[in-house]
Amino acid sequence: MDVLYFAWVRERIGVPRETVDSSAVTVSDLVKELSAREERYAMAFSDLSALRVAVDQELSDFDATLDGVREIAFFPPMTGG
Amino acid sequence: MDVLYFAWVRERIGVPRETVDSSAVTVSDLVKELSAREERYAMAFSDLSALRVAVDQELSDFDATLDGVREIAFFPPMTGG
Amino acid sequence: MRVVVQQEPFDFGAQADGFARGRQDSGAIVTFTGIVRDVDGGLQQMEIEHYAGMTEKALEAIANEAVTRWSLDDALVIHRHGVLKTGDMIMMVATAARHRKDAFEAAEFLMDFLKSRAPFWKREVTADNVGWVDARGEDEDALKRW
Amino acid sequence: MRVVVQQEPFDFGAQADGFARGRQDSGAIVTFTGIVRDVDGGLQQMEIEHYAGMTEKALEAIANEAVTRWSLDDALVIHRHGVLKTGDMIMMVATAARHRKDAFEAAEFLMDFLKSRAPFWKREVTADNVGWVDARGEDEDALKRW
Repeated sequence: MDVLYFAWVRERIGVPRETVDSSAVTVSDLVKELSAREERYAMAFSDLSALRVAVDQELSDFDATLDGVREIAFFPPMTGG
Repeated sequence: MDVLYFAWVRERIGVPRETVDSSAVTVSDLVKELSAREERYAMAFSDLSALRVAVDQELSDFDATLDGVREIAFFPPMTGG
Repeated sequence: MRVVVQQEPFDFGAQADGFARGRQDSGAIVTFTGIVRDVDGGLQQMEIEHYAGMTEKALEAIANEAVTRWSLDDALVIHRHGVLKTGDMIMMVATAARHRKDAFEAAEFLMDFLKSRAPFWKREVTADNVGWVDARGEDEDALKRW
Repeated sequence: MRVVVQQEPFDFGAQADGFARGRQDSGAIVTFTGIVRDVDGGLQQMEIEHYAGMTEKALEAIANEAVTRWSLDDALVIHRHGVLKTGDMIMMVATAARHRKDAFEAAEFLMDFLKSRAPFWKREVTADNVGWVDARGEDEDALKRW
């Protein structure tokens, strides 16, 4: 599964994109798994209320399941316009 | 006093502008005076709810007094934009 | 703030661009443009009559009111009179503000007042009918929200 | 309906004019343009990051929703990414409808959703600070009215 990071999430984690092997069932599970791996993930994911998630390029939420998902993205609230 | 007419009020009365000598105190009085003069005025002024009035080039109403007024205009509801 | 009443066509693109360009403090620009629509029976022409002595004053008063009620950096109103054809641009307004809420609301306010409080009257000419456009009740109602 | 995501500047006047011109049935055209504002300390540049794979899809979904909810004849969304300077135009939307209420509401809807639901992130660079722009609570609140 490809995991993408944008804005300050990308800066904290240090890469814009990586391939992650995980057996996480939901987005939340994936977040916990990554946070346990390294401090930079724990830092980036410390306040989930400040984060948004897209699953296969559609806005989603942390309860979403990852079955069959190819791409998941984490980012702060959007500031377009 | 100059009296101006626009749109279908102008068409019914037959002139766009005329000078009127009148001792009318209010706009209503002027309307009554003109309506009594000739049928074309009576026709144009038959339904005051369908008319608007401007006194010295500002929107006003039929109760307005004519003291010192130089120009009065009658017209239907405006349809700009 | 600028108010223009004219018979000639105006260049919407150039006016909109000129209004927006070079601003450092306005984050939000809104424009509205009114276009002559075709009507049942096929519009041959639209004629716009106006009260020459009063029109600019009325539009300026409306624009001043908008600048007073919202945080506007600038406002523009252009309105044509005379003979127009289907697809011709009748008028435009533009507003510039720091934030979009002010720009949108002020533009809507300008349009609502300009529709019912500026001395213009439209007449439509089709193949078999010539008639003054009736004021719409909803245009009068639209004033109540301000 | 047209959605464009690009790094290059766009010509607002030409886009607005091209969008409005030649319409026979749309009486009302509304445009919104967002411009890079200066900030305290003097903005050196604004950087707009976006999610390349998702951006166009997200904007198209928002524009489709607008066309579904209002009687729109057409809609246009242009949004830039990359490095911008004070006074540069970031984005624009345009709507065409028979009546002005639909054109205004749909343009506001597009802006409200584009602000908080399209994957763009702004970073401001001043002489002594570099920081991501925080989402404003009122932008999130603005979605609730639709």
